[in-house]
Amino acid sequence: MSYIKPLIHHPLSKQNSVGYLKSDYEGVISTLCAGCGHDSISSAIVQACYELSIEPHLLAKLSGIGCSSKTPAYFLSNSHGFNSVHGRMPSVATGANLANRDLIYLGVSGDGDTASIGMGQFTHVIRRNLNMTYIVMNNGCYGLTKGQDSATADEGSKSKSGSVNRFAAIDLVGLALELGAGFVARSFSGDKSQLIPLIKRAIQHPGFSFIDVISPCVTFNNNVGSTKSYDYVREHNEVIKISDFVPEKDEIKVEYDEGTSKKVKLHDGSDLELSKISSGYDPGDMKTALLRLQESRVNNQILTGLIYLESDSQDLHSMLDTVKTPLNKLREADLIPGKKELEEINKSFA
Amino acid sequence: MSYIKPLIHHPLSKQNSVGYLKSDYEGVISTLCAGCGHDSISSAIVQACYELSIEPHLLAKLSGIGCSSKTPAYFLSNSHGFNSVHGRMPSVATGANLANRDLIYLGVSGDGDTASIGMGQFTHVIRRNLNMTYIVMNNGCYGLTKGQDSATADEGSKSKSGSVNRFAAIDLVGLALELGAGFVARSFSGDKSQLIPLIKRAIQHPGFSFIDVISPCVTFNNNVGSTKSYDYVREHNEVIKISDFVPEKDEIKVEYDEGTSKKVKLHDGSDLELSKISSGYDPGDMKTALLRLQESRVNNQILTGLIYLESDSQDLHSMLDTVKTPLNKLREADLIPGKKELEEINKSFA
Amino acid sequence: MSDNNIKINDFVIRFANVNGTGSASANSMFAKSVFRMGIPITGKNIFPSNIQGLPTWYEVRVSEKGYLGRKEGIDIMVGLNPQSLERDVRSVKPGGYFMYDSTKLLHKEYRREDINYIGIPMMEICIENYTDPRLRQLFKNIIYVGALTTLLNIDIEIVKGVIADEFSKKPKLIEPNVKALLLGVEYVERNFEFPLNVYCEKRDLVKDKIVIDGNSASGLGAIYAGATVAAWYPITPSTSLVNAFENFANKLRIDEETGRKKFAILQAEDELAAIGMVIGASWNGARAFTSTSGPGVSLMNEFLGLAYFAEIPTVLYDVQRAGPSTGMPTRTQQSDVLICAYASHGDTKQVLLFPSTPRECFDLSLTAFDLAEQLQTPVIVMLDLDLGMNDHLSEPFRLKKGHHFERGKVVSTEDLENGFHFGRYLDVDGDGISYRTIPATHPTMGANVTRGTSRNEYARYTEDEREYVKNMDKLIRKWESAKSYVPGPEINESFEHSKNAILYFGTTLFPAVEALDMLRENGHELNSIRILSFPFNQEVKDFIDRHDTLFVVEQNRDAQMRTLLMNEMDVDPKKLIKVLNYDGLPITADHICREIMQNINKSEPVNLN
Amino acid sequence: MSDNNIKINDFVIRFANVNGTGSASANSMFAKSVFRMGIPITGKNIFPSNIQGLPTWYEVRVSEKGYLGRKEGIDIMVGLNPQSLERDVRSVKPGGYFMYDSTKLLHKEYRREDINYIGIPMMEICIENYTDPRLRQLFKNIIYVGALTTLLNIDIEIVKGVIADEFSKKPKLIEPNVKALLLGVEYVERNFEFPLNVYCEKRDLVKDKIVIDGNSASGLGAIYAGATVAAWYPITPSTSLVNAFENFANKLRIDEETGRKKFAILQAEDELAAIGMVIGASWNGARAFTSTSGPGVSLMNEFLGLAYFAEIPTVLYDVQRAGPSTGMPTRTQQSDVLICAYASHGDTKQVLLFPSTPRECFDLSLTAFDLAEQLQTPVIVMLDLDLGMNDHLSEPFRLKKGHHFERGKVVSTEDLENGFHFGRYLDVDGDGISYRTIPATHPTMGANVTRGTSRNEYARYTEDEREYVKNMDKLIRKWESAKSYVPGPEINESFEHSKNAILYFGTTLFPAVEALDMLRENGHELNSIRILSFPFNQEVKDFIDRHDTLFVVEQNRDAQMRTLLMNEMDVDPKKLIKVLNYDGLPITADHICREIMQNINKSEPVNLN
Ligand SMILES: Cc1ncc(C[n+]2csc(CCOP(=O)(O)OP(=O)(O)O)c2C)c(N)n1
Ligand SMILES: Cc1ncc(C[n+]2csc(CCOP(=O)(O)OP(=O)(O)O)c2C)c(N)n1
Ligand code: SF4
Ligand code: SF4
Ligand SMILES: [Mg+2]
Ligand SMILES: [Mg+2]
Repeated sequence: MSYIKPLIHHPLSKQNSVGYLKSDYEGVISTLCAGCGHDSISSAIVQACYELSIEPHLLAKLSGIGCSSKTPAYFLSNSHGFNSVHGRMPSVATGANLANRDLIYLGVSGDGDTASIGMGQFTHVIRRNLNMTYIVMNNGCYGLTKGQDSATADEGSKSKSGSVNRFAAIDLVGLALELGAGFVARSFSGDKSQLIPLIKRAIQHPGFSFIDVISPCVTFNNNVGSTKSYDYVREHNEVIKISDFVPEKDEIKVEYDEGTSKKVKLHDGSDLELSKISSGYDPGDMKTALLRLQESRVNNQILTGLIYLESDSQDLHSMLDTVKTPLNKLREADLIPGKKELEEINKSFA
Repeated sequence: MSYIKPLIHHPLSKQNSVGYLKSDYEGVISTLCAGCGHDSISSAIVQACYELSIEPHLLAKLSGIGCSSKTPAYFLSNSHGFNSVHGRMPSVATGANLANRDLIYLGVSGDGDTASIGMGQFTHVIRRNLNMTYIVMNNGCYGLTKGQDSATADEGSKSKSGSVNRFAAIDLVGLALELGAGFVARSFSGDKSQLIPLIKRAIQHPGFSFIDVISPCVTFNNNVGSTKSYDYVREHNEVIKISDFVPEKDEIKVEYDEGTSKKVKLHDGSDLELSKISSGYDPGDMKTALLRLQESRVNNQILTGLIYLESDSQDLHSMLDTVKTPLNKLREADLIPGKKELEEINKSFA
Repeated sequence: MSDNNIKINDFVIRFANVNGTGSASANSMFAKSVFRMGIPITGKNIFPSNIQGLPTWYEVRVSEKGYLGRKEGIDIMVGLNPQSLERDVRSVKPGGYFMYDSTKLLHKEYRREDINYIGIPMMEICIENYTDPRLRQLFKNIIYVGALTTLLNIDIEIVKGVIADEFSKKPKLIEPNVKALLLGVEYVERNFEFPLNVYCEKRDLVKDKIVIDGNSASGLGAIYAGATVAAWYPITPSTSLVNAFENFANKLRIDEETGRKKFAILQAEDELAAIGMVIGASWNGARAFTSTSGPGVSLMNEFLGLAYFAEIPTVLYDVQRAGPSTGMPTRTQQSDVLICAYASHGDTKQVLLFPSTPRECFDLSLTAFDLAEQLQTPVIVMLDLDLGMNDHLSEPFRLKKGHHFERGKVVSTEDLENGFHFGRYLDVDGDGISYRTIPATHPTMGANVTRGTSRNEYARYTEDEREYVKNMDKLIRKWESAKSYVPGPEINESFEHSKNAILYFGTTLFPAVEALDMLRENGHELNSIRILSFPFNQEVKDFIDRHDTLFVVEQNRDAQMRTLLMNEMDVDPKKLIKVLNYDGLPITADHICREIMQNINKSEPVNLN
Repeated sequence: MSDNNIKINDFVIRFANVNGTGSASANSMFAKSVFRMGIPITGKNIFPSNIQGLPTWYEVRVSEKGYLGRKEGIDIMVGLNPQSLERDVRSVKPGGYFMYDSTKLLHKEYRREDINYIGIPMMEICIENYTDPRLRQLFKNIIYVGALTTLLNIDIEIVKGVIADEFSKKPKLIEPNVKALLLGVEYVERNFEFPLNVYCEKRDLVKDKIVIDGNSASGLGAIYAGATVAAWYPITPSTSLVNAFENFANKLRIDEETGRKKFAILQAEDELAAIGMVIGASWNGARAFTSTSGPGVSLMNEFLGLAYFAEIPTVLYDVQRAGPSTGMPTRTQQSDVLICAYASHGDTKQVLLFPSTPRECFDLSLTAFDLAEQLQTPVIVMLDLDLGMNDHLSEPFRLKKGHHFERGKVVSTEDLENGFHFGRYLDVDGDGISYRTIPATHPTMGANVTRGTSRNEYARYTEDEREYVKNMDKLIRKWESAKSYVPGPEINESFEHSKNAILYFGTTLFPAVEALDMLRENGHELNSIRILSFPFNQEVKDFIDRHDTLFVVEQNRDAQMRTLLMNEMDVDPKKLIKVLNYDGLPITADHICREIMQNINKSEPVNLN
């Protein structure tokens, strides 16, 4: 019932270097469940854009379909948004970017939206190194359609309906690495101190940047390793068969240092072990990234932080060799070749 | 002009242990271009099935759309085949397998069919560990639509139209590894001594097996690294602007030992360096596989052989816990619960 | 309250809640209780496309006459959602009732002179009785059910019985719920006169009828139809269909010996994969289906064309919602008629079935799987959100005597051994329906390659235009044959003299029947025809020919069924008057009646020449 | 050979080759040469869906009268493919000619008494003159062109000119080709009487006309229409449209200073991505398009629904091929009419344009991009394989004076500054067309979220049914407005008294015009209307109303245009007689004439009442 949340006030907020207050980066009131991780990510986006002093109208926000994909309405009201169709945000973002290379593109998606129906577009937007930031709000389930397992749900986890997921999870970070993404990071929705700087760096990165953000679904909380015991609320819920009852919950917050790991208790009582890469880690080396990721998987840890960064990658516009002027700014004089040329073309077909 | 090729005769061919001659594993005459790598793979499939003594009607062959996807008509005439729609063979194979777990499923696809339009289904059929053999006839281009770059085309290669491919190639082997495929191999269409045993092992593997087979397109030969000089035919072709002229070419054959690497000259005059993993290599270790693959990429080599093998993976039917009897063999008595049950259901809704 | 306005077993009650607060369960227990009083009821959920915190409504129509469609005008509003309060107060009929939580004062602006207010201090009662805030929230719902029990003269023992059934698996929860119920009952007894002018009386009108949603009925139908493979992708309002199939299958289709499943359900990565899996499974001889809604149908177009052209049995349930695009995912419509009928590029025609009730969802499921195999083509069962997700009073499920599967023209190993001349696309019987082999039928005979490209009668690839045309013409012959396979229309032609009729399908059934009565009361005698399938058979054509004016009632904007009628039977469009509702709410008898009344007067001259 | 059968500039010649042997280039040089004699010609490629080794045909119609449709009956067959020999010999008209390679003896069974054989030892000549087997193969093609030059009285200097143009970039190849040409000429001069009874004479009938395929014309049109973003996925027969756009763009759209591109072309991973990219680019203010064929359209359905509902300008070329499913990818049809008109689930209506000639492909491309932005909706340009991939004689391209882009209702920064009251879906002008802002227009005004879910006039999300209905009704108002934007029909009503007319569209143009002449010769005077767009405007309706019988000529099985006519204008189906061809080959005048003659007699009584 987020609608009753008051608009967040920032009495201490000051104008940033382009003259905007933090509130200028907010959106309409969220209709997500109270405590939903996605709302935390939205506010991290608000904070990051405020701190980066982005002019909101020079950013375009895009999404697919899902609870996560609704969030563009909940941040940056002065930015144009496109809440497109399920799993196809990357193509819409690609077209938008081709039309105007000067804007900042922020794409938001869910794990269902990206890892299932959107898998094809996800892999190909990476391959094209589109200059955009792509955030997956990863809750391991299909929130909006009431909690089915997604392709990132952990093997062995139990969904709200009680069925056990038998399929191995797709690791979007591993996939992005394999596909050659130039900026690959992971974080946790409640870890603002890590998430905000990552979003800022991702936006600044010239090319495709990917952030996989673990974001617990408080209602269908079968995010990770939910093979463990369930807490009271969950049990109660099940027992009284009130299938449409969604108790209000608090946002899960977490803070821990670089180079350490930390267990987080989720709403369903299960644990999630996050492991933050240390400051000494060199994200520029692919081999290290592959090994470190593989290691964390073996240890059942979720590696967070900036995992891989390639600084000198060419973005799509460089590959296509388009003019510097955004294509949508070219005028008729730039675009219509004229009658003489047409005459010559006619001649060549005579 | 394969149609003028005589049916291959095998005077020395004997009946295999199920009483079939090698010719019983052939199909109708190929309509692919003379010398097309795909035809070599088809005959490797014929040989492998003959040697495995598979009863042809107990195998189902499936494909998408493309020159490669036409091949199921060119092998195993006594097997049912399904030449489906572009990029969607995996889903059709999944359904078929669910219906009858007892058949052998052999899927054939192209790099366009798999790595572009079919990327979503490819990743998910891997994730489900469907018991099938999936062969990609990988020519780095869209043969049937006249030679456009595919997503596996090498960065920097030049297509027949003269444009340079600026995008990094997707390595399907790397992807299959990342997605947890239990059997991951690569070979070259002309390397029968490697390819036939790989196909045999793949078919025998209980679960998903993937073979990426480099298969030169002799007509739009822009397979790999085609930044190098073009041979006479190619140049001549281009020069005289006869865009519909397809000179006949010979199949490219190659033989080299395990643990060595070998350069292959393609029809366009460019080189391809294959590197065969040695017999000492342990395909059971994921970390080794990742590292060896990464290393070959850095050295611009194409790693071939059985790259990864997980022996104890559960296939889709075990995960779904279906009965041993193929579902398509269940009879009315097994399937219709009866009137009494219906009465009870009625009661529960009264 | 004027006593001369007493209404027994004939009213509409609407609950305005916040979603995610557990109200849906309480509301449906209320409806169930009225139903167990022997009175026909129907419930409609009007819910948001979100999970928690937005307005949601539940509407129960109680109708002694058995009118089960939605009805305009609300007699009793239980208004518990501050967000929608203004709208909710406004929507009560003059003379009606507004029940609210009087723990807080109802603001003056929500006071109307012409309706009655019933304030129950629900939260106050909860706070007095419970400490856990979650229980307070939950039992608040039961308390208003208790209050209504008394106010509407519902038998408390019946309500207790419903509660007992609901919690049969956790009996220790029965008592606290009953306690909450009584808190509501007692508060009313102490503070109000009861019953209201609008109330219930026991009847014996529902007999052996059941209350169930169409998705559950369809899922059950798929079980009895022998479906073994279900592939799907979540989408409202179709998700619960496969869920129901799974639940029933887990009860009815477990191998006794091994505990293993005699079915396979797979959540696909998207709708393209889901339909591909169904096609693969059907090709391989299993009965398979998928279920989706509009956006999924759009994505399935290419595969539906393949199944049409390659002639593969395919069962698809389309639980329609308000389109186009994402539209209103939690609202109902019949707006996929056209895209389903002619799904895919090229020349295609697809078989459709239109159930109107849960019982028909069950029956037509059996029909769908039979037809798909008999005709070797896709069969699309067209539900809508109203039918699929709302509870409906329905005939109980029954199996016909000797119920068995019709598997169509399948060639067996023996047939082949006995010299049956097999060609996959040969039209042996002249009905456009060929024989097929299931993979693995025979070691050396009957194998062929299925494809979406043109081929000859022996399934060999060809680009010969004569073979292509032969094939396309055979498909049209099959379409003609299909007319004698599909279920015919339901016709009511009581008024022999009448040249006017109403044509409808699907969930329009109950509002249409009610509207016909209302029209008769207004002096208009109309015959009626309910379409159950596409293609239309001769009966439909003849009925239309016998009438001058047909009011075609549809829940879409563009009169899509009307398009099919013109297109397939060359009906003069002028005969077909559009009666449309497309606001996403189930159509009402009032709306149909109003539209027809307006048009009947207009169209009279047309009928004269 | 009977001399009284002389035909000048009026014959059909067909080349039967093996694909991948370089014949297409030689054949088109032949056609070009006849064209440069000042005689109208048209060429049709009938090619297989493979790359090398299968039969391929090229048919050139030479017509002094300027009939440019395909014609039944082959006067001259150049039969060079052993695979199709039997069929090729059979297809020659009695009295016609069969040219073949006489290096090997023509088997007796291919000998017919009623046709003339012209044996040229092509391979023998090649072997004598060339050593490289590839050159032998290639020049064999030029040799038969040489032989035909003499036999058909074609000016050899013109042929040399065509060769010179063809190899203008590699002049050293001109000589060897001319040499090969002369080898053919000389052989004929030495061995045959010439010209044949069927031959060419110079004329001045083609004036400034050009010969080009519709895909190239469309690609060029997109350039002049200011398209900057093209996203596509390869599929026959649409691939060459984007290829042409790319080639023209590389010539005409390179920034002089930097050498960079003033356009972006992206090969997408599939058709869903291609249309998504177009929608994204258009939303962001660029003119963008994609091009595909049937299977791609099926896949684009969901996105087309989004663009319709969210009102995003979208240009799509559908180069139709024979469906359904993969069908016959290298054959022509007009069978995507219905799926395009009502693309996507839910209630949708899409704007379509139907060019008939390359010049119209160019013109309607300009129109398409304007309309898409003026109406803020998808516009689908409906070509077919015949128009897209075959060379057609066409009016040259011209730009109207003062040609400029119509960008529709776009709100500028200044408008916002000046207090323009902006609501993305407000119907300010009452025409159903709202104002839009391009992203980044203003720091604090005009931003909104585009979505496929329902929203209010200010683009804020809502599930309120009244807002939804308002929106759907606005879209219908826009559809009505569209009728005054789209190009009207081309009408020929020379026969005032005639109640019969023919209705056609797209590539049926030339066969229809010829058929009308043939019908007149047979005593049937028909008026005609050519549809250029959907929705139909009042002119179309009035024309239909003025006639009793319309023969609707379509290249599909299910009479899809006829469906649209009935559905959108309530035309009585009985007025609309189907004239169909769906074998994948371009429709002929003979076929149209035959069908109409059969029906005119049948339908006469209908016209009487
Ligand atoms: C084509 C299509 N199929 C299915 C749906 C139904 N649908 C809406 S949201 C959703 C899944 C969302 O999951 P995710 O992307 O993980 O977002 P979350 O709600 O978990 O944030 C689905 C399947 C749809 N809108 N469109
Ligand atoms: C939906 C759809 N889009 C496009 C096509 C056209 N098409 C046919 S084959 C093909 C590509 C084939 O490439 P690949 O899979 O690599 O096979 P190859 O011919 O190279 O063996 C395409 C794009 C199609 N048939 N269907
Ligand atoms: S259902 Fe889950 S993902 Fe959706 S809003 Fe609620 S908590 Fe968030
Ligand atoms: S075009 Fe290439 S891939 Fe296709 S058949 Fe010819 S050689 Fe093989
Ligand atoms: Mg999710
Ligand atoms: Mg390929």
